Amino acid sequence: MDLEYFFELFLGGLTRGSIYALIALGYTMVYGIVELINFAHGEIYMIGAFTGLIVAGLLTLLGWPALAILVIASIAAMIYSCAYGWTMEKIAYKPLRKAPRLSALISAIGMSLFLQNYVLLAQTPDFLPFPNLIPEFDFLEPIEHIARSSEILIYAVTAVVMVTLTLLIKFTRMGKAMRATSQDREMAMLVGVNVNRVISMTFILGSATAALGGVLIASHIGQINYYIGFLAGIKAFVAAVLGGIGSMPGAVIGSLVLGWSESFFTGYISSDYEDVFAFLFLVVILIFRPSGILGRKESDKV
Amino acid sequence: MKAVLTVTQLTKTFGGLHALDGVDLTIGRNEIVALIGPNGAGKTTLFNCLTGVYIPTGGSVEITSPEGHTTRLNGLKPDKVTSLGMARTFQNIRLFQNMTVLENVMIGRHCRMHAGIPGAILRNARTRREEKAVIDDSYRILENFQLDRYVNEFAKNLPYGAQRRLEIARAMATEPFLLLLDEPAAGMNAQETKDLDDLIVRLRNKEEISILLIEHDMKLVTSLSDRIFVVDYGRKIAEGTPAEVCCNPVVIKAYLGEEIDA
Amino acid sequence: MSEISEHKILFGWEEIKKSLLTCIWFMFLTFPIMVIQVNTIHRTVEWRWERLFFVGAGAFLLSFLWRYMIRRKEAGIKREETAQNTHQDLLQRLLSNPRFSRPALAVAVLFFLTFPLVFSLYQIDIMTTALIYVVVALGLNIVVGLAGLLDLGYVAFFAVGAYTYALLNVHFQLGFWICLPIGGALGFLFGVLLGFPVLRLRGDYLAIVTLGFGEIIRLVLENWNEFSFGPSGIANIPRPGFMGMDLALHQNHTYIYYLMVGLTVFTIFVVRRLQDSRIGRAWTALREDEIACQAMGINKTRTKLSAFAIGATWAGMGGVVFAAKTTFINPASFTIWESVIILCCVVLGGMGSIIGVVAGALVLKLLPEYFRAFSEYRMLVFGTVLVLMMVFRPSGLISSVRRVYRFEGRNKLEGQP
Amino acid sequence: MLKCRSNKTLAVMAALVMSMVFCSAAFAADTIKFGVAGAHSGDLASYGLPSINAAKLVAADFNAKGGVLGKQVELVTEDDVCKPEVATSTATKLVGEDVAVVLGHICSGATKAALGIYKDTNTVLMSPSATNPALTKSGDYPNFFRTIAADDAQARQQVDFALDVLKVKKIAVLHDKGDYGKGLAEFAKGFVEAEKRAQLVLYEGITPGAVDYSAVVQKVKRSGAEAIIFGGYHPEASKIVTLMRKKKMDTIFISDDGVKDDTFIKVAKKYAEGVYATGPKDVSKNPLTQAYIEKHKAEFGSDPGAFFDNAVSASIALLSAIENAGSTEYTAIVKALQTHAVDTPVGTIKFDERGDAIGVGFAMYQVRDGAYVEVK
Repeated sequence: MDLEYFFELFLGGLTRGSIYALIALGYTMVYGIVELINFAHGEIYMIGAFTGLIVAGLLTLLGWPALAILVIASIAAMIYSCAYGWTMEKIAYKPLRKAPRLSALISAIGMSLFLQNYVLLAQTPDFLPFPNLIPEFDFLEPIEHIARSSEILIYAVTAVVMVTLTLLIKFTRMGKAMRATSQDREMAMLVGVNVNRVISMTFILGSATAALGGVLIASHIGQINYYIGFLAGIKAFVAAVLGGIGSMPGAVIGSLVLGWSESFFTGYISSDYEDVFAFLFLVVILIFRPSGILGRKESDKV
Repeated sequence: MKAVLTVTQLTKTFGGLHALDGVDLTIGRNEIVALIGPNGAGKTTLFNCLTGVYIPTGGSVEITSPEGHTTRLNGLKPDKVTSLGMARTFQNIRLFQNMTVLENVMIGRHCRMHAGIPGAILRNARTRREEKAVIDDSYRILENFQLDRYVNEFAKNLPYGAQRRLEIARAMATEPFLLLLDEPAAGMNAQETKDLDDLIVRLRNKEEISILLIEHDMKLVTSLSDRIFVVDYGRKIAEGTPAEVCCNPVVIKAYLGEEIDA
Repeated sequence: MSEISEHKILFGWEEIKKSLLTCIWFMFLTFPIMVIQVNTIHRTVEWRWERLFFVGAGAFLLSFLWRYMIRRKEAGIKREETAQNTHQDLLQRLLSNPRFSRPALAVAVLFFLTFPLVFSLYQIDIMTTALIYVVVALGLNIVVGLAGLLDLGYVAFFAVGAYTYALLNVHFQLGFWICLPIGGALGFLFGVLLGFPVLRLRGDYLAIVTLGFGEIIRLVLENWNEFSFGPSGIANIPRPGFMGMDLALHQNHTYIYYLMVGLTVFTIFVVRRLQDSRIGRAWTALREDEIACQAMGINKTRTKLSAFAIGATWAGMGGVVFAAKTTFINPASFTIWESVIILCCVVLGGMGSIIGVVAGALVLKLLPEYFRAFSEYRMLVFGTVLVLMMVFRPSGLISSVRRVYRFEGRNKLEGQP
Repeated sequence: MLKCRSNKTLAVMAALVMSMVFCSAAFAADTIKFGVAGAHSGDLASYGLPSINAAKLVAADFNAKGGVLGKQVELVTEDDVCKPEVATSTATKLVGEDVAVVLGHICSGATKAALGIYKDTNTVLMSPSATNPALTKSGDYPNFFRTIAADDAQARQQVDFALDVLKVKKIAVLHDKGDYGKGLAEFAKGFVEAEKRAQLVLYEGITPGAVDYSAVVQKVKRSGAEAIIFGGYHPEASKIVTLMRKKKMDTIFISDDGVKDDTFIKVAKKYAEGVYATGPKDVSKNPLTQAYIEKHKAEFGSDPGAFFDNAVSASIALLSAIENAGSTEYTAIVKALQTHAVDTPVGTIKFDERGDAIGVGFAMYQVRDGAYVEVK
């Protein structure tokens, strides 16, 4: 019984962690290249979910099959989130490239507030049910009480996204340009990297990841409103910092560690102080490893 | 000659890399010593170990004040080191860019002041006196460094040479008996270098301090220094007067093929 | 010269083409969310095409303005690069000119002194709230503006102050005047406590950890019913009495108002003195360059802690007045958005500039009240303003000016702010 | 007038502003001002906006009949976004405009903050939705009334239902850590412990908005609870219920007013079946209720929102009280509210001395075939 309980908490933590990771990946990528806490990243996730909801809602009314809707809604959500991410970068961040970090952060907070209220006013402040687009596969029936198909899909997508992004950054031309930009923007510019394009690309990739997460997670949870992005965004950010912000595997590890610690804390102690524990955990980790679990050690150049 | 700085068997490793490997170094009262070596030889690392930015892995660093107090510096924080009487400048200029020139120097006086928070709020007679004295002293220092016409200018708006001088002025404001200069002439033209030369000599003569400098400009080094230390791969490879060091075959070998800004 | 010619062709064909593109892009961008409303509950779809037209027209016109502003800004940066410390914009010049600033100050003093005699209860009430934010924002200004430590959990200290008064009053019937210094002291203590673990962290890591601390305090207040009465909060907190008298509503509001004016003046007085002192310079130096700062003999730990703690003190005192004025507090008043709003007061007003922060807090707290009719759009506008402000005027409404010293010959010196 | 001499411009300015502030009041002195306060914007607007509509409809009816005390009723609406600190400003603004009575506020916290000001100015306040028991039970607010029953009554109903009807032996109490949810849960916990007929096996708060509740659900499973009493709103409730049913747990789910909302059924779909929730007594058979719902549809083209019936009732009760009292004087209104029963959508009500409407209470509902049905 107790081992089973442990295992169930473990799986719950894995779900939580994977959800955080899908959002944290984009967070950490943008940070790694632009060194900006993109506070509005959660909002991009939310916009992705909303676009997915609208598309899925339309197609459901037309009576399409769930799997087709899932694919089309995800693609639409990714396109729109990318467009939002790109536009956001052009308006709110690009003019601030040379400004102090704090200015960019405030601009990001402003963007986050704007997007939240834009959706609140244009759509609704209430929770909307999200159609369940992830089919319950028959072959998963026997283990359904342990892990549902939507959970398994989230695990799989998280893993695939992480591997893809890591490979993309390691081996493609664009990835090399990204790494160069993150190391030294001026230098990258000198050797002919189009930094503006690299940064735009970073935002587009990060937004696409967030949108994919948005549709999957919303479909798993079953409801969305304009505020989901902020709450999830904060947790994802904590996870990214925990793992060492700027590092892709770090984001996933940080998310999983956060997910598990919350799950076990809730399971064995109390969910009353679940978030308190999450934040304390972050503080303790950062005190002993000031740049997170997998973060590069930053030392001052003197 | 009495030593003000004694470094024995100083070692610093980063992971497996020996940035400093058993360096010995002494500087006497009122002496100018130059530290030279190829790029990446460990010169700045040595500075950082001396001033507390890095904690040395092994060996010891001791300074002796003019009053004769000897203090072991290993593991002390940079601010403590400065208040004990060793000040430094930086290779890449680190001024307080958005503060005025005068304020930069006033910051240097920080560790010689005593006003605390209550003093700042109540602004009692003692604090006022201290504040007035600091402004006064700082202005005088600026005059000495011919920076007085920039008093209220932002540090970032100063010409390059003046920024270098301001860094030295700021360091001098901490009232050191030992001054560490990290490539003070880097990026300067011939005239500016000449002025710097005069300035350093004047500092030594007037303020009676010892100076340790890292420099690539061999002309400046040979004209200024009493002794030269040469380091390479974290080790001292030669030591002596400028004339001795210049003809030392080991030194020539270390520099061979190296591009230096001499 | 090219700038001028560019200005001339602001309405040329190229520009119109650009704006058309922007217009089409935004119509595409906002299409699903603005136009389609799918109601998944009633399974209906509503198409709101008219909105697309507004978005298009708005984007078309605003894109001209945007490009014009960006160009002006870039020209401005070029000018600034060659500018001197003495270069100031019109507002700063006016403020530093005694012929303007003295009468302006006199008018301001008179305005604030006669305010309750002239205006209604409601006006007094919102002005008092605004003044509380002025004090708190000035405190945060020490941390963020002067010492450059980004604190996203500042509201925690505000909560500490508010709960100090509320709890001490509930349990020990302590009065407002005793609690005010206790609130400040506890704020200071919490500043030190929370400051210690985060000293090693810098920049963004500091931001997220302070955010975490802010949330921790709020969550503890929410969960620990036995201590804080939980989410339902504490009601019936007494307003401050005047020499033991119970005052009527209007008198009481007037009284709190004057009390707040006094506290504000006191805060400005103290912050000004701190800023121009040894410790104030050390804070600024720490913001500019930590390494160089230490090399100048400044104790990083102590300096950072003092900034944290002194900043928190004002939040603590502000919190006490807040509790006394609202007469009811619950943890929901101390969310991260409150921290963000206080931070915005500082940044929008002008980091490091006292008069800027005062202006920022007044504007941010008063304008929403005067635009109650548009309250739906309040946060939308707020977000937009934040972005625009950062893009076009990152130094805030009134940017800080370094103290200028005049030396007339040797030893004859006179400091002038 | 010392200040005028010393600065002319200021005096002129002040005069201008003063005239702006007071002119609106001066023009409309012969109407009865009916204040409506609550969350009219932001995320909680959906709870506050129906009360404005309700007040509009009721005021229009009274005005059509010739007004109250021969004067026309004029609405003064002010937003408090459900924040205590804004609510005090809202209250001072309404008080400054000389409102006779106020309908509001919507959230308990904001109501508590604002009440101090209404109390000092002898203004009667009636809330359609603030359910915190202390508002009436503490006796601190003689000027406060409400047309909704307090949380403790709701918790009582839930616990009695679980013990007497369902006869469960192990109960878990969960809440969303919020003002409303935790308040309810505290009462439920207290009642369960006092009754001693069932064991309280788990008492926990969940984090609203969290992405996943499986850990809590596992904990409920392990605790062996036969029933969950949940205090909170429908978004969290539907997540928990869905998760439990998918994990093949058949634990009985009993919740509150915040869950007795059609959205809950629409979101949780088939998993909502069998869920119990307390809610205001069913008044849909009352002709007055039906009449006002029809009026709302005709006037605003949509179904009325949350607390609409309660808001209509409160508006009727307040305006009738002024009429019955024959003046807008505070003690007269209070007396009228306590002595004269009036017909409202929530029944024929008058108020007890603490301010609760007599006869307004809760009933238990269950989701059956996709709709809430009252459990007899």
